Amino acid sequence: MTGLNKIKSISEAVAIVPDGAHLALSGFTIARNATAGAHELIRQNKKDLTLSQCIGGMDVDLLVGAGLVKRYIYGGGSLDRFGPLLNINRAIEQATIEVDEFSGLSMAMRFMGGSLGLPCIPIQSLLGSDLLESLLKKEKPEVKVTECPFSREKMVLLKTLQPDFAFIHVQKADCEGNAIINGPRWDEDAAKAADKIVIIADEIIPTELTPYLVEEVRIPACRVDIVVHQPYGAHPTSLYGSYDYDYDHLTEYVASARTEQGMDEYLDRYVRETGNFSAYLEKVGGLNKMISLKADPLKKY
Amino acid sequence: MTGLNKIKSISEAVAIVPDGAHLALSGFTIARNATAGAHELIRQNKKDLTLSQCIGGMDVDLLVGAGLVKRYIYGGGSLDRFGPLLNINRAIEQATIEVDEFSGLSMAMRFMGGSLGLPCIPIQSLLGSDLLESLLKKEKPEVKVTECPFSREKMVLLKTLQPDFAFIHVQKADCEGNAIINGPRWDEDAAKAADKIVIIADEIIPTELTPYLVEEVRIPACRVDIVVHQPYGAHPTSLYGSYDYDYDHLTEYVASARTEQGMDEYLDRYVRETGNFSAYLEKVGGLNKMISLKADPLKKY
Amino acid sequence: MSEHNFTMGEIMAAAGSKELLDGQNVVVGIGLPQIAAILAQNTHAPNLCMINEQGVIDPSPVDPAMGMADPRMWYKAKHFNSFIGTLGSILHRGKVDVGFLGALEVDQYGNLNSTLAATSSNSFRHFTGSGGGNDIASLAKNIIIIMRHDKRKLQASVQFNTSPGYIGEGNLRGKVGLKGGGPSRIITDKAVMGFDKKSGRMKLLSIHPGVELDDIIENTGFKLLMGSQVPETRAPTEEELHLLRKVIDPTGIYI
Amino acid sequence: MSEHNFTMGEIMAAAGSKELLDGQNVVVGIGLPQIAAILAQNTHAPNLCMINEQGVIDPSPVDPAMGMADPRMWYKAKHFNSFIGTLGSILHRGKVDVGFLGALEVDQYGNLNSTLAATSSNSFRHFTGSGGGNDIASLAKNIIIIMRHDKRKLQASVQFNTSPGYIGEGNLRGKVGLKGGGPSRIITDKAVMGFDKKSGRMKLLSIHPGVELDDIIENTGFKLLMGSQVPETRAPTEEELHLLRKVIDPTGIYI
Repeated sequence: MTGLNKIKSISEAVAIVPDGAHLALSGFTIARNATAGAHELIRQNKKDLTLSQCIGGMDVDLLVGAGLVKRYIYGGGSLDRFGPLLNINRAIEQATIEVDEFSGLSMAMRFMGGSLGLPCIPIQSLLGSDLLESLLKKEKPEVKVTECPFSREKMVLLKTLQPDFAFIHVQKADCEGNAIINGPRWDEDAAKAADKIVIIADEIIPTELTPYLVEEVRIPACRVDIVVHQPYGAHPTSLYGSYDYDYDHLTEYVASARTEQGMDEYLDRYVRETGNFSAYLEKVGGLNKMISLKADPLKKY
Repeated sequence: MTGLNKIKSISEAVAIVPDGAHLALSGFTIARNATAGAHELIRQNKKDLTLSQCIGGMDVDLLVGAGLVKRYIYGGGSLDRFGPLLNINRAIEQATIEVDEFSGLSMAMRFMGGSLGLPCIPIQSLLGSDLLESLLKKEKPEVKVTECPFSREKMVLLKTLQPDFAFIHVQKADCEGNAIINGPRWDEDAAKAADKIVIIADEIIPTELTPYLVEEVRIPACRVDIVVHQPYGAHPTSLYGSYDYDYDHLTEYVASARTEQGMDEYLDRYVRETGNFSAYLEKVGGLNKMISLKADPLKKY
Repeated sequence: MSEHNFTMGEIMAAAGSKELLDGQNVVVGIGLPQIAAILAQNTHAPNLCMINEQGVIDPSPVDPAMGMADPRMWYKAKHFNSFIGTLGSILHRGKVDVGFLGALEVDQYGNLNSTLAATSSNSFRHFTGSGGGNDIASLAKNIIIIMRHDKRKLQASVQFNTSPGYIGEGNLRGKVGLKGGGPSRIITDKAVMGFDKKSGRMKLLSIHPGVELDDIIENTGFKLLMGSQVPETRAPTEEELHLLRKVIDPTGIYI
Repeated sequence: MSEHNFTMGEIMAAAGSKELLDGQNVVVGIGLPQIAAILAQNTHAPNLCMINEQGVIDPSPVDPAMGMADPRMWYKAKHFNSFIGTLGSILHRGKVDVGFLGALEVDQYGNLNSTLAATSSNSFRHFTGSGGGNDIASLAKNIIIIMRHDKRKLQASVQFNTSPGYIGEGNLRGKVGLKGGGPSRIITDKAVMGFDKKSGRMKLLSIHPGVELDDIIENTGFKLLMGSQVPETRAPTEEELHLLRKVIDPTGIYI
């Protein structure tokens, strides 16, 4: 029944994020990154952000490289065979960010618990590892080794995560915010854990169509605060069923990110000096490039 | 890649259930009940079963009416406007079954925790209620009032549930067990909580088709042990997108269930004296009845 | 009541509708709650989102249904999920503004019984139980109770507290750890009631046109708080009556 | 090794394949683990189910990929979900039979480091971290580690225990509360190793054809347990070599 139009521009969406906020981005290595969201956060020069993510993606690597991040809570990550998350690794090595390093499932459980409004949730991995030891040594540990009062099994109680904002790139959404994610959905619980959800959709579908695609809707409008329309907004990462990753650009990114200076030049060239994401898309090859990345309708890449 | 054919008859599937087993059935009041599964459990006269269900359905009401159930763990229920769960209510009133009465969400959380292999999971409803008081008074309570070690909030820690078997009626499945559920999925976590999953599918799809319907697959084959093909197997309850509930038969059921004798006659007539589910379908009206219940492709009922 | 151009069902639907604000997330049951929510959508709250606990979000039903499990209630839904996807990641996450509940019994603190009723000193009848009721009562920001005004249903204390209101004298919700706001309104066929948040006791807010105060006192099993002047409940507008009769419930099945 | 008609990648893939049984649920990564699993599917284990941790179940990839996040790895998957739907309701539920893992470093107890390496007394390099590795090492029934046989990678103790094996002397998994079975095999380009379940220490099981025992001892940073006779690793069969070269990895990108 509802027909609220929640569509805003990416700059309006990012403008609501205060310095110091806790954000979750949708990226997972080189897939479905919230690149358009990350670029705009850099353009608006947000400060002292906390970022959380199951597995690191290029979107957060960009933010760390741009110096926006104070703390990063994640479960490890890379850019797959393109290379490591060079900015994140460098920032950890130089202690320029605070890092909370978990496993993939423990991050997912922290988000899932947060999405359910639970203050804590148990898990039975992490036990016996140095990941756990490091987390227990923190000033305010967000993990606690305990035992189940029923089975007496050992378990780790995890403090759940509720980011202030989630920026989630998806294939399709209607203007109310009903969001379709095709393919794996590593970020669904992080989205639902957040207090405010910003959906960045490659394609906006008419709300009349939503009931016919209902089985693909993963995040309901009633949890979504803002919808942004940004075609190719996950570039240079892939969007399953829509477009492939940009091999050339990812290769260029990793080469640039090897040094701080190279990263700074990359950010100047592709983010700071482009006033908006459309200008970025032009700079990386425009229409011809995007046509070349178009997914095969059967293979989905 | 896999091509394991897990298809068995409903009688073969039910034959693996030992007396005293803990079962979860897919029913929710008058929707998507595991009727064919319940009938066969009655025909094979299983004893001392424990049943668990988020919200009670006609399938468990049948089992309770047939005297198969020793303990029922549930979150309340009815047959919607057709009437109460008369057999279940009577058994509770006469203390012929042991009952653990929760809320809908606390049951869902117990199943979800069980599906994740967690021994316990917190919730913040139930507090301050007589549901909680009754559960705490049990000889071996499966709830415990505690507080979050991080936020110091009060919470109820729930022992999770892992039924031995789940009998889940679905719209479609392939022969490996990839199961499609359309519409709401109140039973998805109960299914995944179970040690062995029996999928009862109204329709078997070729495995080659599964990748094209992947966004609708809710239970992956790698968790499924047996697939049963039973058209109209949820009758007289509805199967979203396939067929409507049978108003006449549900009315007759509720009228029969008002007395123990009436229920016994119902079970004789429709279950015990019909050797199999096909004979039951003939008895309730056969092909003409089933055609009359066929769902409108747009309305889905 | 014959002098009025509306039924008690209609004034209850209108009173329920009035409590809902645009953009809110509302957990509804079948019948009057659903009618009230659809009326609100058709008047002042077009962006109200209806949530059915078993995993159905924002449907647009067009046919009368036999209950929440009737697929007629799921028509044109925009999201399907499970209890976890509704009562978990919306309700328990603190994102449900209003939950509508009914009950066998409600007491002076707004506690709800939907589980059992004694028939003698050592026997009882068992009813529907909680469903999502306990969860909604525990966790929604506001609870609206819609029920028949009957002394047997409005007792000083419930026989079984299925879904807590303010629990006991002095509003004990915080003490037991409940995060939701508790009951805000009780809408009956005679009156609209609220609660004194300090004591947690039920308070008469307005009386439906044509109903006498004595009638309410006589049909309430405990002492209702009330101001010196109790206003009359707002009658449904012509627009509301038109919508209820011609658009929302043309066959008169619910009201 | 030139006298053999197979590469070390091929014998590693064949050795990995041999460890897999029909009908098992296997969590695989890209590269050799995936090749080993596909080889098993094409030979003795047609009903093996491959699970990718980020939410992809039973895909049939046909093109070489840049990693697990490359949609080439998701081709014709039969189920999509999230970490919760793979590492949660399959792995943590106790339903993963085999998890394949790689690492920067493995120690004599099968503990894995994928997090960091010291470069001097007060500096270090940070690597990929856990991903699902810690969860898989903690919870799968069996772990198979595939890696290069190199002294720097096979040390007495890891610099950082990202993903526990048997932790320390005497198999401490039960003591710390880990439910999974721990590492069962380490397959390198020189040998296949297992573990003595009592002490938790690594044990040499077989040496690849053409590799000398001294070569293994020299390239292992701790004392390997071994029997008096260490057999030779089974060479890949003609059928396996045909499948690997013509069907599974025709462009030779992985092996």
